[in-house]
Amino acid sequence: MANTNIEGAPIRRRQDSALRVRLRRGGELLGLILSNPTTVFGLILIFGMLGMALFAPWLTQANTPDPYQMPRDWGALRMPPGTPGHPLGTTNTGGDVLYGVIWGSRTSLQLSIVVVGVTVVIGTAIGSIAGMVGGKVDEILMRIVDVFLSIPELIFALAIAAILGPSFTNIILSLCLVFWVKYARIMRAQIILVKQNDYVDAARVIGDSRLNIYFRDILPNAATPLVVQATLDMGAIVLIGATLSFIGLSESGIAEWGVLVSEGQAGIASGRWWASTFPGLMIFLWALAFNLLGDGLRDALDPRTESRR
Amino acid sequence: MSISKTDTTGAQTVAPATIASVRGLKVHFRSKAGRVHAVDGVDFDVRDGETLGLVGETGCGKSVTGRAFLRLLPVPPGILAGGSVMFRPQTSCGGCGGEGCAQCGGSGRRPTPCPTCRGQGCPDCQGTGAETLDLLKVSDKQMRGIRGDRIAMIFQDPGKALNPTLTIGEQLGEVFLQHRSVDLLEEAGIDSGESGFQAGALRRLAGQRDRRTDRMAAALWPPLRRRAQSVRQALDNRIAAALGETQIPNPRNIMRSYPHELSGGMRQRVMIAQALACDPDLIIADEPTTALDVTVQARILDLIGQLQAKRGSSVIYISHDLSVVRRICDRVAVMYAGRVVEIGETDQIFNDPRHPYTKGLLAAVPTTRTPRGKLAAIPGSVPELVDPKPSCRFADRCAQVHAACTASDPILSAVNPGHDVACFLEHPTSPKTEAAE
Amino acid sequence: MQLRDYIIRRLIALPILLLGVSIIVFSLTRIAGSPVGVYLSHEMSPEEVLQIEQRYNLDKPLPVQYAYWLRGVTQGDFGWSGVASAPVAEVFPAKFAATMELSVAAAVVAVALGLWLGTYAGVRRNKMPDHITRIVAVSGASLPLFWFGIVLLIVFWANLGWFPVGRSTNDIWESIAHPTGFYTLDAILAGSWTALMDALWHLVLPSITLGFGAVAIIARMMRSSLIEELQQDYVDAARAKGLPERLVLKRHARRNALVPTVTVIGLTIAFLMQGAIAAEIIFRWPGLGRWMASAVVRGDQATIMTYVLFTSVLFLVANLVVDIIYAKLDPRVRLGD
Amino acid sequence: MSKGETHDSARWAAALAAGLMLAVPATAQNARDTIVHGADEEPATLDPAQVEPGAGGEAVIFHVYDRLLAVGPGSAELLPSLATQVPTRDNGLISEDGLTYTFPLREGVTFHDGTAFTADDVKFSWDRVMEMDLPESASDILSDKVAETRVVDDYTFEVTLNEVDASFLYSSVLPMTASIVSQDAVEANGGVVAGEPNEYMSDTPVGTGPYRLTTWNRTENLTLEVNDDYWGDMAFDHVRWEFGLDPDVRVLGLRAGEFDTVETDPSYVADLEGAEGVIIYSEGLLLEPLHIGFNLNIPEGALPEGDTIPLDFFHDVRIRKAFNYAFDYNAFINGALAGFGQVNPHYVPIGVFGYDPDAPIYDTQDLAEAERLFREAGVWDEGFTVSVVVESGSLFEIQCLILKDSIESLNPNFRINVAGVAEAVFDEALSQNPVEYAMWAKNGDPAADPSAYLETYSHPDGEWGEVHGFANGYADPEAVGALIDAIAEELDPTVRAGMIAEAQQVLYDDPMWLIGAQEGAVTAYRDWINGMVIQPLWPRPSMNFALYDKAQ
Repeated sequence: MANTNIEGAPIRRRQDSALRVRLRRGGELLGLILSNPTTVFGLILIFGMLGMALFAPWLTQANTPDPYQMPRDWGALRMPPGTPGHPLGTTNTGGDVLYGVIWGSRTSLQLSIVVVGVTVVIGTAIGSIAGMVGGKVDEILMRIVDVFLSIPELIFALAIAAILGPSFTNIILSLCLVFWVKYARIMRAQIILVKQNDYVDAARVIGDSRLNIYFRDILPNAATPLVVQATLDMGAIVLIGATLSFIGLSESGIAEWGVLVSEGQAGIASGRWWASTFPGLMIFLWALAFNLLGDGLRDALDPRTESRR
Repeated sequence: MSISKTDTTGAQTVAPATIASVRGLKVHFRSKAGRVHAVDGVDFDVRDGETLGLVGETGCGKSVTGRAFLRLLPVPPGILAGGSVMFRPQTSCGGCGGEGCAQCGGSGRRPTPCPTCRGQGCPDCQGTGAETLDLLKVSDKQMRGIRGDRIAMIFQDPGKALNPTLTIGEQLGEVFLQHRSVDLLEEAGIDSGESGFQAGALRRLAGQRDRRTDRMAAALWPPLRRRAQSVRQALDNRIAAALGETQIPNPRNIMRSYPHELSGGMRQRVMIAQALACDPDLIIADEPTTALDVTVQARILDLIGQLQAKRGSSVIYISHDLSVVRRICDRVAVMYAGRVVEIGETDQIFNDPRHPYTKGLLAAVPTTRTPRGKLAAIPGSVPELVDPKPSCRFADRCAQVHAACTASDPILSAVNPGHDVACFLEHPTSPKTEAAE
Repeated sequence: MQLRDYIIRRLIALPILLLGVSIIVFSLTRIAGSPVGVYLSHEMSPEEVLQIEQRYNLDKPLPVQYAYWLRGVTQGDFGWSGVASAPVAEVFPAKFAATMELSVAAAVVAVALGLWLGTYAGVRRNKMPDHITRIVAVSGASLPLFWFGIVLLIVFWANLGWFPVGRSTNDIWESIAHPTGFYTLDAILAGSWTALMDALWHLVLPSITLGFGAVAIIARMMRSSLIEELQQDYVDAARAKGLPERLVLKRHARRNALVPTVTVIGLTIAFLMQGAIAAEIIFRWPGLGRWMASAVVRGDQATIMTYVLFTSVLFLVANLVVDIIYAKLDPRVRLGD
Repeated sequence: MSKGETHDSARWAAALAAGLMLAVPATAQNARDTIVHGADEEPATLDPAQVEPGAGGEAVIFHVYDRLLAVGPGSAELLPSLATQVPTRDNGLISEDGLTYTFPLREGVTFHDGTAFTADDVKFSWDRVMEMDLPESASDILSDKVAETRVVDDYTFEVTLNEVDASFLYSSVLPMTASIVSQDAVEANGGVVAGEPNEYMSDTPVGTGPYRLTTWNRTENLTLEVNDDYWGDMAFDHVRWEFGLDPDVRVLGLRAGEFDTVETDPSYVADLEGAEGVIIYSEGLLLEPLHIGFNLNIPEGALPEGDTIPLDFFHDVRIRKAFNYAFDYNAFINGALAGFGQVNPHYVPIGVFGYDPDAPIYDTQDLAEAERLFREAGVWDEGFTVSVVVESGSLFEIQCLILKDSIESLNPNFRINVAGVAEAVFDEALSQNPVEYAMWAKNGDPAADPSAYLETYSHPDGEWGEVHGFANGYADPEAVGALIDAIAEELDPTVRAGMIAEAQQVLYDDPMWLIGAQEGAVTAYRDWINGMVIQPLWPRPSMNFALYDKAQ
């Protein structure tokens, strides 16, 4: 089967020690990334949203005791944008949409960092074991991976989250359980490729320990596609997480974009467009930003696309 | 091993006809750094029936020059910046019907009369009376008619130049469908005067202009299907014959296979069969043997030579392999950095090189007479061709560089009859400065 | 390997993979809790709960429960759907038809538009249409489907009133027979122009919503592989033969660019199945996705299991079909390597 | 009468609009419309012996079967149905000892299959429910009370109870479980097997009701046709129930005119207000108070992670009262319920016998009093965290959010976690004994008699009292228990009312629940439906289609 990720771009296989070489030429890489206006746009968006997450307590009055809960104004339900005190309006339960938009960036950041962090580590570990050890271990691990891969990601995550019960923490957990598979597969394929390189043989001939070879020669060279994929997933995971929230797997009342979109959709028929629109726009911008950055990174790190430019 | 060479010694005295002449050809590429002058004022003629070698290092513009004949340049970023490629298509000789006679110098073909002056000579045909087309200016439609029919190309790597997802037969057949559909219909016994849907559909099918309805009708409607099959039959015959001519065994089987199922040599034979299918007047062979094993190379070269001789076609042979060029070419043009620096008879170039670059190039080729360890390399490398200044392009690598070389451009001038060189060492008195583009 | 052997081998592997999937999902669901909840109401006493557990063999050890479940599945018994208040197997066909109708519509839109757009942009590389396509592609990959649908609803339904929500107008649907469950087909079979228009009219917004993301994926892949193919020698070789540009594109470049695109089209099956959940929620489409969403929210284990199993089957079969088409399109491909 | 004409032309218009040239019934008498109803829940079964109280099946059973007695719109007064008289002491149909009830039956009634209705059918129906004793059904409402059933003659039926019960007629004769099925039909199709559902009966109801079932396409719709041989007042129009529709779909369908009636609740009022042709109608209150339960019987180590409360947290009456004072009733009733609601006393819903309008109730937020009580109980400084389990996405969850906001606004050290879970998980959690959560939110089950509520929700040995260990919390559990027992046995209304008023005061001082509101009975329908009424004692308070006339 062809080796492609969901965006449809083939996973680039590279045999040279490009990452290391390129990291040494870090400035050049940065220049390459910054030379692409769409990537810069993505970066600006990312900084904007990180800023929003960082400065959330200063941008709005944090809800006490739990700032991740929407502040609910039970006396001002379903207020349109422009209402004093509620510039973007309120939800069906009186939640301030602006508050949700701002604090939602924190929830999303939390979601994407935890899921990407955990799955990259697990995926790298398992993919590395399969690729390095090979043989029976590889065979067994890959059969497990095959089984995981026979269920579409979102549906698998949905099923797990459903079983665990509706809460944002469980969404994070279910995404962690599903997403490591992808990284394990990429990592294994990379390791097998990199292992064939001469410098790995050379290190082996010198008598380097296997662990040393792995950390010094193999891992850094195998990591490039993982970095790109992880960047793209920073956006994709927020998308999927928000979808799960939208379906109803978050606790209600939490300041999370997907929950807000879901809560808002009931009022569309009565002309209450705002509660869904603003948080949804944020999800879009978040995913867009990381997609742009990810594409830019891929172009910059991949000699094939670079030469084609 | 006998390499057939077209006998041009007799023709020279009577000013051999040129089938194509390139004048001031300029091809530029747009890049981030600026305009790359890949071909920057190239002049040469291709004489009727000869094999002209176009040699030079990688990146000197020889392939681009060859492709300019077919206007096969990526546009953008390639720009045809100036000059002309005049081409005189030929027809079968009226005197001998293609058999070869005194009238046509034994080649069986002669120039097509100029349509403007009916062979009398006029400005359109530069007074030659032969139809003369500027390949850089003809319409796209006319160009398509020339491609594959009057001028054909053999690509460097047959593995890449054949479409991996079509069978050999399907690909080779396209040439006939494009240029010989009338013949195919005739061979299938379809009257050219016939009208109606059937005839229309058949004509479209035989010319690759078929519509979905035509294909459906040809598949489902028995009378049409039968006749379409006879066209198919005629096409298959032609394909098989073309393949057979390149000494491919079992052509009917090969037709049905895919490129990846053939060896490199076989694939190049297919390419050659495809190029020669319509008896072109001019064949551009772009390093046709580079991708092949050495043992196969010689046989492929032989084959090209034989088929060329049989047809009397001219060949532009693009290569960096001097030994091959020396063996098969009548004349050689040496290119450097987008310019022809020296052109002449093969013997003249190899035995009496005048340009320092040509000399260097020849010195870098090992021969049986070269002593061990004496192989000379030219110092430096090909200059960047981004917005060049008016100077000799070879100046910074030339051992004999002097003031004039960096101040202006040398132009090609004769040093011997038929032997031109662009170098101030040979023409110290007549430098010509070209205005910078 | 022979294509036939390959298919046979993959078909043998299919049930084994599905068994793996079912074990994973089954153990996950049962570890988290018993499915007895769907049969209960909150005022039942523990004794009554036990009685119900015995009726459905839920008091047995886990592996035995799995065996019971598996036996049920082989006999077409997928359990009781608490959400639909009916056996899963009885509810499934109608919901399946609804989802398939929507997915097929979306897929047709996505494949046709995606290929066209990708080709259009790839041929005009770095020109305006290309830039627009790239923007469409990137935003398509970033756009939350559920939000996109809601925006369409706000504009075209709530404000302009051009398109309806739901699957059909009740009266019209009740007026014709429905042998297939595909409303468009049923309308055609019934010869009712009104019903057909009604069914199509209801399809417009959801299929655009569902198809948009897939358009982006397909167009993006088609564009990049077409650009890659257009740089190949054989394209120039085709031109050198005198082929008109139309044929060069159609017969040579596009055909080969389709090879990698087909893989992506196969992946969009999964994309559509996933997207259908959100699209069906938003547009009140009575299909599997909406059912699954309610099942998820209400803890309906039998439905969740069936749905996961079904999507796996669909996904694996789609992948197999893609492999076969792949092999048909590209004679170089040797399956099973 | 011009009704037939309008029907006809409406049909023509509909037929033309659909582009179909269907034959239109010629006679005006037969020109019945079909009321299209967007139902909330598809029936799992239509067998009275299997149906769960409150399930979607009850509403259909209500229309297809009859019971011995009925209640009409407007009041909770019992009316004759298959029985020709309502047994009372005065008419002598209740024996002197209060244990034997005699029902004279209606003659000339036939089942939908054409067989005649007799006392044998009544006895068979009741015995059947008790013998099958299916766990999901409410069979115990009969078996707990009935000692013996007897056929006196073809048209007289007699029941003897175990003990005197003031609420017997309401609690056991009225519910759908007590529907009268055709003995012939059951015996011809599987008979009665203890502990096993009867598949035939679950989708083939044979009753005497005003409607007969014509088709049931599972997951899609169910059609009821007017029973032309009905013994009572003939229904006007046929009814088609559409299933599988989420609340918002029903709301949209109603706006679009695709449905004539839908089931909805006050939280959707905002989406229907102002919609053309839609009438929002409210009458009285549902008999299902929305409450939050306190668990006084928390098992060791069972609380969700993060909960910091001691196991005896709610044993302290001050804390229970503090919760009752802290809750923002105004936000719940005027916000979430759109004004359709009222708070009822503990634990007698408004509209039930004995409800005392002057009884003290917690109906306004009093944060100062809540703070005082929390301080007094000694939890103010340390604070606490407690989870409340609730069905996610429900109205109850909103109630929990309001509780959360109310309590947390008091003191930053107070934390309420709203643990939203799936419906099935919630049902399972609440069927545990003891319940493994400190708090939960749901609604009470409707009943017509105050004893049903008091025994279930307030008696220390009652259904919830036992599970939640109310005895650990009441200042004097024996006294509370004795009072409630006495209310159940007291047959004199005035005395009984006085006792109930006393109970309301006692339970106000010693609350075991937090009652957020008694939800208003709200329905929404198209303006072409005439005769809309609401009766909270019907399975679905606004659904008695036999009374509705569609005049489109």
